[in-house]
Amino acid sequence: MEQTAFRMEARGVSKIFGNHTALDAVEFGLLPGEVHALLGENGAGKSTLIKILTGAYQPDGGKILVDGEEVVLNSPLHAQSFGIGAVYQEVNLLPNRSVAENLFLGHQPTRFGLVDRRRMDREARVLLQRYGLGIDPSSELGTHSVAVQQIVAIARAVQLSGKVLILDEPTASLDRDEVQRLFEVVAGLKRDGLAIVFITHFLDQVFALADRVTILRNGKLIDTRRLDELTRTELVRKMLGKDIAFSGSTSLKTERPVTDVLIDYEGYGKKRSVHPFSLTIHKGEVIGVAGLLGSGRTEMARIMFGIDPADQGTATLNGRPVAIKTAVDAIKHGFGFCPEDRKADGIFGELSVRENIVIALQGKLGWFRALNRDEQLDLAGQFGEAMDIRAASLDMPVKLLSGGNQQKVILARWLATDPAFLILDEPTRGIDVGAHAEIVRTINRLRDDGMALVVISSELDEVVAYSSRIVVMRDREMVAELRGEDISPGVIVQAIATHGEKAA
Amino acid sequence: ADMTIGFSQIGSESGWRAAETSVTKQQAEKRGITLKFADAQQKQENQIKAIRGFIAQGVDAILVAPVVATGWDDVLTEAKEAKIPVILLDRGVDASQDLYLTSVASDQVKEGKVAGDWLVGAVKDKDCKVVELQGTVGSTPAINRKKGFEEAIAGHNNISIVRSQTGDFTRSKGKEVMEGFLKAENGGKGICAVYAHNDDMAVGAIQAIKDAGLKPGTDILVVSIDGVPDIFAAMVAGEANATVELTPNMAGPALDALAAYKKDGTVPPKFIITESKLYTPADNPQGEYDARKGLGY
Amino acid sequence: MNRSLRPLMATVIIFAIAYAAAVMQFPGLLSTRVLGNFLTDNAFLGITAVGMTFVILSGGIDLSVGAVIGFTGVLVAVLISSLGLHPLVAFAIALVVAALFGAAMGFAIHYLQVPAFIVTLAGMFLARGGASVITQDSVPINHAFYSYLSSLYFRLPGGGRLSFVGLLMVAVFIVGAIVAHRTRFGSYVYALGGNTTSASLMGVPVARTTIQIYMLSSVLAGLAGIVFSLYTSAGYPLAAVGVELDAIGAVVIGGTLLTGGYGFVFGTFVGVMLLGLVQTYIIFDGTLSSWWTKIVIGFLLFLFIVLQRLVFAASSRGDRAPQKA
Amino acid sequence: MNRLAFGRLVNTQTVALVGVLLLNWLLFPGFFKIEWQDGRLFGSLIDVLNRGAPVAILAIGMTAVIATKGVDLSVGAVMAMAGAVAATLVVAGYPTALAIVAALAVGLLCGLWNGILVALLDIQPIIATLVLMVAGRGIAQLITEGSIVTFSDPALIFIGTGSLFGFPMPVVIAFTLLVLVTLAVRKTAIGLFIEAVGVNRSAATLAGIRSRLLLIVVYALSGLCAAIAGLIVTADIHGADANNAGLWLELDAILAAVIGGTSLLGGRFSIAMSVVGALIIQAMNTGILVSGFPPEFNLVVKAGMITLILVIQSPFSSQFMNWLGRRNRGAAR
Ligand SMILES: Nc1ncnc2c1ncn2[C@@H]1O[C@H](COP(=O)(O)OP(=O)(O)OP(=O)(O)O)[C@@H](O)[C@H]1O
Ligand SMILES: Nc1ncnc2c1ncn2[C@@H]1O[C@H](COP(=O)(O)OP(=O)(O)OP(=O)(O)O)[C@@H](O)[C@H]1O
Ligand SMILES: [Mg+2]
Ligand SMILES: [Mg+2]
Repeated sequence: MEQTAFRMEARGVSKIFGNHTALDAVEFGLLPGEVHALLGENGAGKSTLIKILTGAYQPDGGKILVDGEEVVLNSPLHAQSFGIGAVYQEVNLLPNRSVAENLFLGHQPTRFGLVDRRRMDREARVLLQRYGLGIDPSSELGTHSVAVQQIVAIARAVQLSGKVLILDEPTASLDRDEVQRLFEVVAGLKRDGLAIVFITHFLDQVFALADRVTILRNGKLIDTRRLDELTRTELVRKMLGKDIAFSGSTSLKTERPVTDVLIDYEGYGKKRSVHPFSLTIHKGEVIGVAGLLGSGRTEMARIMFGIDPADQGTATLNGRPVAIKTAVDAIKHGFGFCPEDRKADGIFGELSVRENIVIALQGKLGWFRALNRDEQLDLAGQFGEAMDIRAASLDMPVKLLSGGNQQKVILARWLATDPAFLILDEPTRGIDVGAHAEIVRTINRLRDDGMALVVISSELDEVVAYSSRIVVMRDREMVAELRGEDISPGVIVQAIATHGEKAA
Repeated sequence: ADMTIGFSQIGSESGWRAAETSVTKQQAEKRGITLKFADAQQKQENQIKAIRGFIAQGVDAILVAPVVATGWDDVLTEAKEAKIPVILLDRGVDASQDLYLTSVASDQVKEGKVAGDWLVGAVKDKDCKVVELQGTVGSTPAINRKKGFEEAIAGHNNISIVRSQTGDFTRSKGKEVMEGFLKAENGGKGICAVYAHNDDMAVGAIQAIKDAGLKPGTDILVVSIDGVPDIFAAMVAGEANATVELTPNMAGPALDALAAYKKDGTVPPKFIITESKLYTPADNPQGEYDARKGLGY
Repeated sequence: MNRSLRPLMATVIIFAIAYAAAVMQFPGLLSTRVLGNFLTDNAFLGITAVGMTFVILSGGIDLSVGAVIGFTGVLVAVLISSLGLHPLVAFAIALVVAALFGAAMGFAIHYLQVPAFIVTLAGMFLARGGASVITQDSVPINHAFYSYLSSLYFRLPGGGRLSFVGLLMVAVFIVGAIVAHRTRFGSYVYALGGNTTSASLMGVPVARTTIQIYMLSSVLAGLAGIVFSLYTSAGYPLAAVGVELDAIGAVVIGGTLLTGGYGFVFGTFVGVMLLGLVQTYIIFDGTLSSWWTKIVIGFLLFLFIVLQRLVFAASSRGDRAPQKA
Repeated sequence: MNRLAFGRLVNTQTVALVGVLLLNWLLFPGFFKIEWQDGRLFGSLIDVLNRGAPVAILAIGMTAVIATKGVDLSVGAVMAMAGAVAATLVVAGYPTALAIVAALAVGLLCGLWNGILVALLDIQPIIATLVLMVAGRGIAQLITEGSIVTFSDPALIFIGTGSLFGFPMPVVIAFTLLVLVTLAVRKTAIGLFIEAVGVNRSAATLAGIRSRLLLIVVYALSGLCAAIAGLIVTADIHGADANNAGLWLELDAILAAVIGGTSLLGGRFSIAMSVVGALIIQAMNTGILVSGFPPEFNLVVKAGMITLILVIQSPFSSQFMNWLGRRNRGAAR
């Protein structure tokens, strides 16, 4: 029996999907009481590694050790019995069950062999309070926003993990406060001696939280280091294998001359959904939308795009009033929309990357002007390249791509329709630093080409980087419009907070 | 007297069944009886429900065309306790005889036997390979009609059943199965006769024989059971050779027996067996066709 | 109100209205006799539908139940009548056979990843075919214990009967409801119906649960087969043809979503009663021809689902009302 | 390119079909014998095609429906209705063309009805189409009053028993329909849209696909196919048998689509493979017919065959084959 200090260890772990080697003899060790960041580009193999560590996948080579003993984890349930809990990248919970049941599934408190609902709800309430979530534990999970679900998933994993806690991009849909709270919880767990794996694309968070980092590239282990031995630039170079310029944080917000108005929403709103708002959007302008969780940003976007059609107010496009009652109407007028919930509303998992890219353009062309295979390949190749989509083949099912690459596919889909107005709901969620910079660059480029964009993001730094103007949402109401000098994270936070106090 | 009678019919799986339903309604109407009709969609459980429903409504008598022979004791006992006489139509049941007033039915084994006897007489000493189109697997008429026919040809070594498959009592399956038989028996050259458990399948088989370039009725003899109008039409055309009639008028004798019983307590015989009459082209098929056309087949 | 309770409420309301309307027309429908018959006559359907509820909640479907009813009936009849076994022994054997059959289907569904629709369709052919291979005839069961069980009932005031099989069905519903809503197994069933991938990542033993679900469905269908054989004192290979559609209908009318994950066992009970009500109403009416019977059943089915949607839509209005601070 | 096209023909479905046909040949040596007689082809193989045609036609529509994550249980009843309408009209003396058009219109209408329930009222397909499955047969019986409406109109009969280029009409019709529908879905964007709606309806709507309209069109196609199949079986027996026409054929059609590789969860579909699936089912039925098994074994044999085919097709067995292959290669090294 080999003795190591590692709580959990992966030795020479490999995973092969078809002809694609997702992990190639990766070594990974976790010490008790550390936060270990697992970094890498989209598709580097991070999620695959943690699925192996939690028994969701079986490795094709190598072995797993827990407390120095070799184990074969044949299912997540089995892994849980070793005290290994995980939050997977895509929220993997049950939207049809109550919040409490999602927290305790498989471990419900029982009395006389029957589930004790009351106790379960009580315990759930206490548990959620640690994360500042005051929701009713008996309410259906699916009625809550992605962010709330994300927190529930984290609470569940923390609850289950006695030894190891794995968090795959837990902060992707959380706002600052939430992230802060999560960090406090993680710090506490760390003090209790848990080994914590943390995957994220936010380098700030890595530096704020992690003790050590492991970097993967193309399924290969690049390095494992203590974080204090590394600089930010070194880290990025290791991840990408090259240097990048931080275009995001360095881009200049030049005050742009106001050009033609593209679309003008006047008193636009929907009863029981979003209070009427007025917003004028010019060509070549990026409107950033900021706000707390559940402040109604997504709902506003859906109204703009006609998915939930407005029942009051008017929209004027290029000086002419337009009725946008369905997504089809919106697309006809040159709109595009990248939804926030990629899995549920964006991706056609079984269909190929190529089909996923051309589908919106094809939808616009209609049933009878079909793009033939060559045209499709052309388009998909062109926009796939523009977005730097890493796919073994354009004909592989898109569900096999890593999360970040799926996001790029959806962006490519809309760019292919050559839109005049693009609405992006959390476009950078789950996207690696390289791609993140890429998307920010793309947004800037599209703006310079004269496109109008509305970008919803919880990343204030990011919103600040590309927005010409920022609107702040609160309680489903547009409460502030910031421009020029006011566009800075501090002012935004203040805008949200001040109005909050006023409203309260 | 104003009488209300419940009638639990099996369903409407064939033209004959539809005719039985419409004849029963006619017979009731003729006698001024209110008929409560319940279609069981081929399910015994629905028939039991229907009978229970009739009992709950307090009808004066119940007619049942039972879908299977077994399983009637309990519900018939309930009817008896409620003093409602029950008459079985068309098929008998495996229950104590004091649970029902009478049973009006044909003798299905005899039907098969009559058909078989006709064939024995028709082929005399010649060798004859018969193909059989069975009814629905497991159904009582299919079992009995097969049995009767086999009894009739037993001891006649020149006649043998070479193939037997189910045609589900339907015209289209009858045609499909016959096609298969024709292929399997050397294009039909080896087949001397087809015996179908009902006329619908026989009509299908006749079409298959014609499609194969043979003459039904001449190259291959056709004998079947029921006596529906279309088989008489086929006889007129010389394409069918014999059918054994199963009268759709089971209700007539049943209602007569009931009327006598209600009037002065005359107890009818336990089994009223309808005639299994053989019809051949010699029996004025055109006339029979015309007589039956309006009966709702 | 809890969102998932709404379709159930809709069904209950519709049932109440329909029953009231029917009673207005035929006061006889209110008698204890009819009420007792409701339980007795629908016992085998109800028991089957409980199993079907679990299957559908998990996002699957079981087309084999009608055939399993037929098969168990025949098996029990042959064991008792031909082999002379005691009915209780025959019941035990039949239920074990049904359990194995269900387990095999669950195994194929999970491990071979063949859709449940097709596996259970093949299962239906197999069970039906197996029954007719055993016997083509209907086999009567004559055994003192059988007559005792089948004539076991409490008399209700007004001539109604509360039979053993009727009570058995009620018991199965109660146990079924407890298992579905109050045990871990039940929560796993809902989990599978919600999202199989999530469920497995959350540590639900997917393979075991799938196999157990189809076992449960087959065992309950087997039990229904026994009830059916008690009901008719016979085993018949063609018994209960098409009951799978009735059971699915009852489950769905009862407010369970066919896509899985939402629904209640009690809803299924109301669904079964609603189907029973339709049939009884048609019998009481007694003027519908064979074809009008079908048309009316189809129409009522249509009416129920549309009403259910309307009630559902009405009650979900104002769902996401803004909570202004 | 040629190799590619050939490669696409070699798949589990065609292998299964060939397997079943060979089995039939073992049971009945004359199985592959085809003769020319009275200006048309004759033989068991032709019977398989001819008898398989109605289910194949149903499967064409059913495949599209299933690809949208739906199912159409009403096709059997629609067949009965279409047949009943056509037969009653010709018996009443109306021109054949009118009768045929009326029957097709009935099918289309039924499909629209189903489509509206599914797409506009958002009713689950299995239940939405169950309504018509139950009521439709009743309507068909209402039209024929429960009897078999026999007719002798040669033009109508030709649809069922005539022949063109030596092939039975049903085969010609099924083949034409296969080609037309395949072209219609593959040469336009409809095929892609059907798959998109089946995989993720919400995403499809967001991507600007008119998913409701598409669903209605797909169910209408299924209804139309059912009407055509109904005309064929009615013409075949020179009569409309409302009680039995198309009874339980919906299950065969679904089975054909699934054997053809279309997932009941929606998404990828191949109409041609579904037609092959229908032929596999028919080859099994015909095999049972010519083999001379006692009929009580029919269902057991069918269940066994289906299980076998599905096991061969399942991802599990392809994984198993991969594993075998890898092991062998490993051993060779
Ligand atoms: N089930 C699968 N089948 C085939 N390929 C897969 C499968 N799962 C993942 N892959 C491939 O394996 C590689 C690693 O994917 P993984 O999800 O682990 O990346 P990641 O590092 O988590 O990326 P991201 O940051 O975008 O989430 C990708 O190229 C992906 O396409
Ligand atoms: N913390 C919370 N507690 C309760 N309900 C919430 C919470 N967060 C969000 N919700 C619910 O989800 C809805 C979210 O609306 P919407 O998705 O438009 O907001 P958003 O600003 O886009 O938020 P997100 O950050 O999730 O994208 C809210 O109306 C609310 O009902
Ligand atoms: Mg990942
Ligand atoms: Mg949002």
